[in-house]
Amino acid sequence: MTTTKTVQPPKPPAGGGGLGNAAKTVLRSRWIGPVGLFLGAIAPILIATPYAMNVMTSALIFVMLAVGLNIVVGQCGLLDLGYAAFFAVGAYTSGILATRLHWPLLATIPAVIVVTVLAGIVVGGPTLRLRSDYLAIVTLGFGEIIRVTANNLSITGGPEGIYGIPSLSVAGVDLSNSVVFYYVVLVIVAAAVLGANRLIRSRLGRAWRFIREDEDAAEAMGVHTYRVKMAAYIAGAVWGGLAGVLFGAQLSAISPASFTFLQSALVLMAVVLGGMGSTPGVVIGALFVTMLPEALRGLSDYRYFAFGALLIIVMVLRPQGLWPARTREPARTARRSATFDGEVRIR
Amino acid sequence: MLEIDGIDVSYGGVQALHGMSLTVADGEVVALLGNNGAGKTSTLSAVSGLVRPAGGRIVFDGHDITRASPPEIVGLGLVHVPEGRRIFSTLTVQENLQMGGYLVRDPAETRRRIDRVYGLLPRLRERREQQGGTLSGGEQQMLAIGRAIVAGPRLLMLDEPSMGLAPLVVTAVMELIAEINEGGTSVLLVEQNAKAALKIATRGYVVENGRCVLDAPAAELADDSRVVEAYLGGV
Amino acid sequence: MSALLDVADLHLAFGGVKAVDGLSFQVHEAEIVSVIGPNGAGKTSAFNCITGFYRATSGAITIAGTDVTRLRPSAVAARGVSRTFQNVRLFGDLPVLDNVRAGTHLWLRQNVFDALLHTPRYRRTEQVATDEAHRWLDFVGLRADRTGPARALPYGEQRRVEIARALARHPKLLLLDEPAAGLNHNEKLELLELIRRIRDLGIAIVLIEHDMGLVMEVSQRVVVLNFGREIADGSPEAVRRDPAVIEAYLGSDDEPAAETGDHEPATATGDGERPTETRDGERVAETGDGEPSGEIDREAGADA
Amino acid sequence: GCQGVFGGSDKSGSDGPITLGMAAPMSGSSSAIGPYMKNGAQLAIDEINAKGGVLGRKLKLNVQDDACDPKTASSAANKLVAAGVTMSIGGYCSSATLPTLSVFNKANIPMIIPAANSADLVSQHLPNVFLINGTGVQQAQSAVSWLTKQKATRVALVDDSTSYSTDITKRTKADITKAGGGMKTVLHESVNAGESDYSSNVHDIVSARPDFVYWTGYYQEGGLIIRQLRQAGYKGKIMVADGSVDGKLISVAGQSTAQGVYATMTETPDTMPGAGDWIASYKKKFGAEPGPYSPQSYDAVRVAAKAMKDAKSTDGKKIEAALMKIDGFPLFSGKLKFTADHTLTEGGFVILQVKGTKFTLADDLKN
Amino acid sequence: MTQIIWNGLFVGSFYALVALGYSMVYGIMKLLNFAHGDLYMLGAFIGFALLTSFSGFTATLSLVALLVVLLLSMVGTGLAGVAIERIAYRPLRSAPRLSLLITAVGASFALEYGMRIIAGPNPQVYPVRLGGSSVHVLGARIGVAQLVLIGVAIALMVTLNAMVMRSRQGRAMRAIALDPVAARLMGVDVNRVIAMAFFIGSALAGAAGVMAGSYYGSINFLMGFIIGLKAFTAAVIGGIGSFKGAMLGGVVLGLLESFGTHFLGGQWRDVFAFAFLILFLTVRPTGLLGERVTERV
Ligand SMILES: Nc1ncnc2c1ncn2[C@@H]1O[C@H](COP(=O)(O)OP(=O)(O)OP(=O)(O)O)[C@@H](O)[C@H]1O
Ligand SMILES: Nc1ncnc2c1ncn2[C@@H]1O[C@H](COP(=O)(O)OP(=O)(O)OP(=O)(O)O)[C@@H](O)[C@H]1O
Ligand SMILES: CC(C)C[C@H](N)C(=O)O
Ligand SMILES: [Mg+2]
Ligand SMILES: [Mg+2]
Repeated sequence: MTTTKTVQPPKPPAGGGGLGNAAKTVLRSRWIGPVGLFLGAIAPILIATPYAMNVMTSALIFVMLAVGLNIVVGQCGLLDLGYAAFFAVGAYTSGILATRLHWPLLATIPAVIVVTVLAGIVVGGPTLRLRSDYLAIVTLGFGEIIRVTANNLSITGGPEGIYGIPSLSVAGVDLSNSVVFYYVVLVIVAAAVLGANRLIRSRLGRAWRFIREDEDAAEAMGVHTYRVKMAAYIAGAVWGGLAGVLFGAQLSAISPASFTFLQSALVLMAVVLGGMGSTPGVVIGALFVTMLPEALRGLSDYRYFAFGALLIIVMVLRPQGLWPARTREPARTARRSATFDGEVRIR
Repeated sequence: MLEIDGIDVSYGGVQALHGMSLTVADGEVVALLGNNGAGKTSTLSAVSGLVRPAGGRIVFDGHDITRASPPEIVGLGLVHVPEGRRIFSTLTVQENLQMGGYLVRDPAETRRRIDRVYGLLPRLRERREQQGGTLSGGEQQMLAIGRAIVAGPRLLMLDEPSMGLAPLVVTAVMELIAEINEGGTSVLLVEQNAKAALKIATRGYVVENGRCVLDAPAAELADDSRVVEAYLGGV
Repeated sequence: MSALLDVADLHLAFGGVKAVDGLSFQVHEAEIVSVIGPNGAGKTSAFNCITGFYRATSGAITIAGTDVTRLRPSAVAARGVSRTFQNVRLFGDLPVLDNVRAGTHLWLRQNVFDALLHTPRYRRTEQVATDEAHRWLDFVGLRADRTGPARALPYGEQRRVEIARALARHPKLLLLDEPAAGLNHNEKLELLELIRRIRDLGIAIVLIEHDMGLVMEVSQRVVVLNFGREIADGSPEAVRRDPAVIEAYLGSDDEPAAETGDHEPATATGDGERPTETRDGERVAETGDGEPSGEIDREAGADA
Repeated sequence: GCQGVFGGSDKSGSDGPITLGMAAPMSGSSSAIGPYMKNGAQLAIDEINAKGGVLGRKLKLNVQDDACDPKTASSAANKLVAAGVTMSIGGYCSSATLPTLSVFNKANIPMIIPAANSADLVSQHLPNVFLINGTGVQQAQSAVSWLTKQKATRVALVDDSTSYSTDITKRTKADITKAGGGMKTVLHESVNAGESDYSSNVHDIVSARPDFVYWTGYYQEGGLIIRQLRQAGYKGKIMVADGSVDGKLISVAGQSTAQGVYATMTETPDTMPGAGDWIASYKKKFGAEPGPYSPQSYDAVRVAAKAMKDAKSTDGKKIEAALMKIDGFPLFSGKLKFTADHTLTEGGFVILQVKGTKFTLADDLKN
Repeated sequence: MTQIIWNGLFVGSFYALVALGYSMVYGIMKLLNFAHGDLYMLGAFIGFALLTSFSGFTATLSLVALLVVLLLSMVGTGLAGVAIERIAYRPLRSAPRLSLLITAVGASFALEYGMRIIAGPNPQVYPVRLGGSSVHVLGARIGVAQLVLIGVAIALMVTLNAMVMRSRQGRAMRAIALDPVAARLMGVDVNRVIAMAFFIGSALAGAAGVMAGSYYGSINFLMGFIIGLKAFTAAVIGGIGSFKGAMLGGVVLGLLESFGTHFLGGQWRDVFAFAFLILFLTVRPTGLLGERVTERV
């Protein structure tokens, strides 16, 4: 988005580091999604304590957030420091409908989508014309505005927030058992990851990346950059909002304390640490950012110190993220069609 | 004055220079010709310290500068006008020129040199308060050269200075280079516009695949059939 | 026959600098028109006005009968205009194929549901985009790897990709800003041939170029700018002999090497007259004091 | 034991130690409190173990950081459940404690919450949730009765936007309106915790010309606000709520500035005649003064032990039943008896006042 | 009213001091240095350590001694800033910008919780308290200590501005921000200039920390978090990267908060300040004094 491009150093060849070649091919191929899902599915068989389930469920919800933010930041290149705002909007919308109007949680989802789309438009509308760092502060500001507002309104329960949110249930069957809930979340998040990935690999997704790479050139090719950015923003908002619904269902209580700037920063961290723009990357990043502090619980006082130090170490060792986006297109999508004739036509 | 002795340069996995060697003697204008990707820019970058050669040696004026940093090299009087001009886009023309004099301790001297540049390139004087990035392509090229002059080089390396210049200005720039050279500065000139380059050069090299394949006085090169065919057009 | 592109009395000022100052010219279908002129004459600025990147201070730009003067760049592109940039502006980190697929953005019909559900239409359109990318990369003769990032290509290849991207837009009018800069002799010859093939597809081309060999060889008409104003408009031969053009731009030259594609450097002009010194005082205007009045306009009609 | 894929917690066997779980803030802005709570509980456990433990088994403490953040608290609670704790004796921040309720409830683990005291904690009427800290309702009542006694007329209420703090200010405001009698709330101001400069808030307070300022946040900000109030020339009385009762309040405000400041607080060893021994043994053990909620956490352990003893079991349901039956068990805050809501019958709030470097008893509000 | 303005100005001068360093680091590396607020905290603690270890003096502590402590703390914090740059940022100089942002967050955690390990979670009380008499000007109560602090802040900022802006260093910084490679080709030792920017920026934050400690009296390991956000906001209001803008932005933010508190109440203060910021930026997208970048195509 700037005209002064600094020289990019040669990028390290993207690859899974020490992985064997066979493993690499699997990981690079279309099997990566199913393999990940399979691992997620067998996890409870290996370890099923409520604690493990809880941590993994939180991690999955965080994955959904990270995948949503990845659209905004990783794909479209818009720095958003207030992503927790959409998370909050989703969680509160469904929480309020579920507790005040006693809607089943699933029934709140359409309402959540509508509200988050609106929120995306409201936030994006006036601000998407700003350059990236100004956009960053504005999004941060919106994040704070949402949080402070939730803290001061009575409909949102003030600082106590909303509690007693019912867990997910389908046709009267309660899904609140931690393992069952985990599977439900796994399915939803897997769908969300798949959906995001499909958007990314579509015409719209390409347009997002064009904007990230060079806004002017994108405009010149006919990409209405403002609308396309807005679409990224809205997609991010919807993903964040839906993650909020799951979050409310998991914790049964939500309060402004969950939607702080730190939360936004952590989601961003997941995206960058994993590898901006890379779907498997941000999934791993999200797992890393949620699981690591849990893994470090044993260090008690040194926990967050170690967390900070590890962040620095990981970033220094892998500046492009744990699993960077590939810059090479797979042969599968680069293939010409069987009937390709090579003839040029202008319609 | 400058001696490049068998340097290798790689970017990641790609090796761009394979034992590149060349020399520039005091007072010479040496032209470096070669196809796209032959390694001309890489050679200049290695000399000015932007990339570090994996092997070989670069000696400037008796100093081994193979591992020296760009500021040290500039300090020795070896100045590089890079490919793509690299103007500081939001600094004004004047400030860009002042940056050229960064290592000149004496402000009065800097001012004098800037005045000289304005004398040589009056268009820049007209634009002295304009942001560098908003100059037209050709104006930026002039600024890039002007900026290097302010540094007071003893050896000036220019990477495709005629790119994007109007015919008249190409002439002017080439004259300017000749003029600078007459003032005692040696020049190492990378050019696609071989004809123009060979006109002012004393000697030339042809680079292919990261090494020099031909080294001759400029006049000879201009007549060499291989050069004519590849760089000057086959007629 | 009405013109495909009609630029009428275009003005663009930045503070005191009149980058474009009353420019008028027309381009007809399948015509190759070159725009030449000294550095800073306003050629690129004129392109930027036409394509919506700068908002003209005054004047009108019409494409195939519709006024595009105030449209944002994407809207101008939607009217059938495609361009390249003076400094290559590729999507550096994206695969070459994706770069060219950008050209298909405007005419590929695909919506969010197609993408989410991978409908047959999604599959079809994606294949069309890929085929189209290959088609144009073949057309421009790209030899290099198409799946790697565009940034990794040699400069000359990048220029080709940029042209392929512009062509995949299926434009009626293609604007090329110094496509030959930085190319070597052989590449220029290939470029010359490429430009002709593009014209043969029925696409009109406006070419900014300093390489007189190329310009004289390929153009049907040459428009010469100086100080933002047109000083000549005519056939290559006529323009080459025009004293005003020689004075301002070409220099009192022996003979431009027309067919080599390499411009002949002018012999040293004895009196040392350089174009920069021929500016009339009136235009040596103060700059930088005020904000540019010709606002760079990237938001025009944004929320349409 | 192997309880299959969908199995619950792996409770410690019937002869190993009984584990008590505590979720408390060890990181984040409330992280100063966690160690105090942990030490208080540890002290009680050691005392009980020295006397032979409970049901012939030793007690053990498992503390998990909840960072005062709902999500972290939820995983802390789950971690405790997974570790097989028999009872929970933690909970400092109400908003972080709320999501842990259902976690413990599902695992059939009784909770004795030593600090967190929002009424929301018990409004769901979960059978396993018990509060042994006075609630906001009780504290507000005590505050208003003291205000009345002091013949306050213009009261300014200041909170820090946290649930605990706004709960007290809101209830106090309501009670003041109810009390009437020439007393009114002239200002209800919220500040942002974690800052240093409260001069804008202070300016608003002073401009409202109150004769009594009641601060319901924590001691860090409390100390700063008291100081800045006095600097701005406020001459009236100041009272703080229990979250501010800590020696640091006095040192941050400055000893001379803090003199005479009142506090609503449950009785603690500091202020109780004859509790010096307790403080001494705490100091001996941890080499530091007890802090906020050390006594409450100490009491929580004792109540837990008592309930298990009474129930003669570590089964959650039986312990809950035993808890409801406790009557008159001595806590620092008074005799324990739970209401039907599982809160203290007697809030045990008294009024303290800063004298020298200490909070001392000013009025027990008994009459 | 004058009191409200004065309060705003006073807080604003702290914001300005911190924002200045923030903007400086941003200006040169385009890095939103989230650890910057924690350097303010670090400065406060270094000052605290110095004052308590010289506690013999504190009884008779003169303003001069306090100034010495201030300077030492500035040096200490400055060096810490340089060290952080060396360890956590320099290796990532050519990495995507956001990677740097994440290491900055990492550095912030490490500083905060490192300090918590060293100094404990409880607030510490400064051994020295500035306070004392105040004067009344136009109805506002103005502390003498406040005047002194503002004086020091202004002196520091003016010195810095002179150092950076007048000399070629300022130009070098802008050049590095625009194109580090070209800057090196001009002979700029990029590492040194960046280290200098970090030193000065961190030292200013450290100075603000010591001043806050000795004026407000209480410091804790998380005290840098909020002021870091404020400084970021202030730097943006002023036009990020612009030194004068940062100072102005700090003061403007201080005033905004002061008025916001007064008219809407403390709980809505931040909503007011941010809403204003957003509206303002939609009108002036590069802040008060930000560079109007006219982009060429
Ligand atoms: N940053 C880089 N990363 C990877 N490869 C590079 C990089 N820079 C140059 N190369 C490769 O090194 C080789 C030599 O490039 P170089 O730029 O030196 O050529 P050149 O002769 O200057 O060409 P041109 O005429 O196009 O400027 C080329 O194959 C090029 O692709
Ligand atoms: N944003 C801007 N602000 C101020 N002046 C500008 C701006 N953009 C262009 N100019 C000026 O307008 C004039 C025309 O520039 P333009 O880029 O159109 O020239 P050009 O004809 O393309 O030249 P070249 O052949 O060198 O590329 C130049 O003098 C340039 O300095
Ligand atoms: C003072 C504390 C007992 C209040 C507690 N932090 C709560 O949120 O309920
Ligand atoms: Mg080159
Ligand atoms: Mg141009």
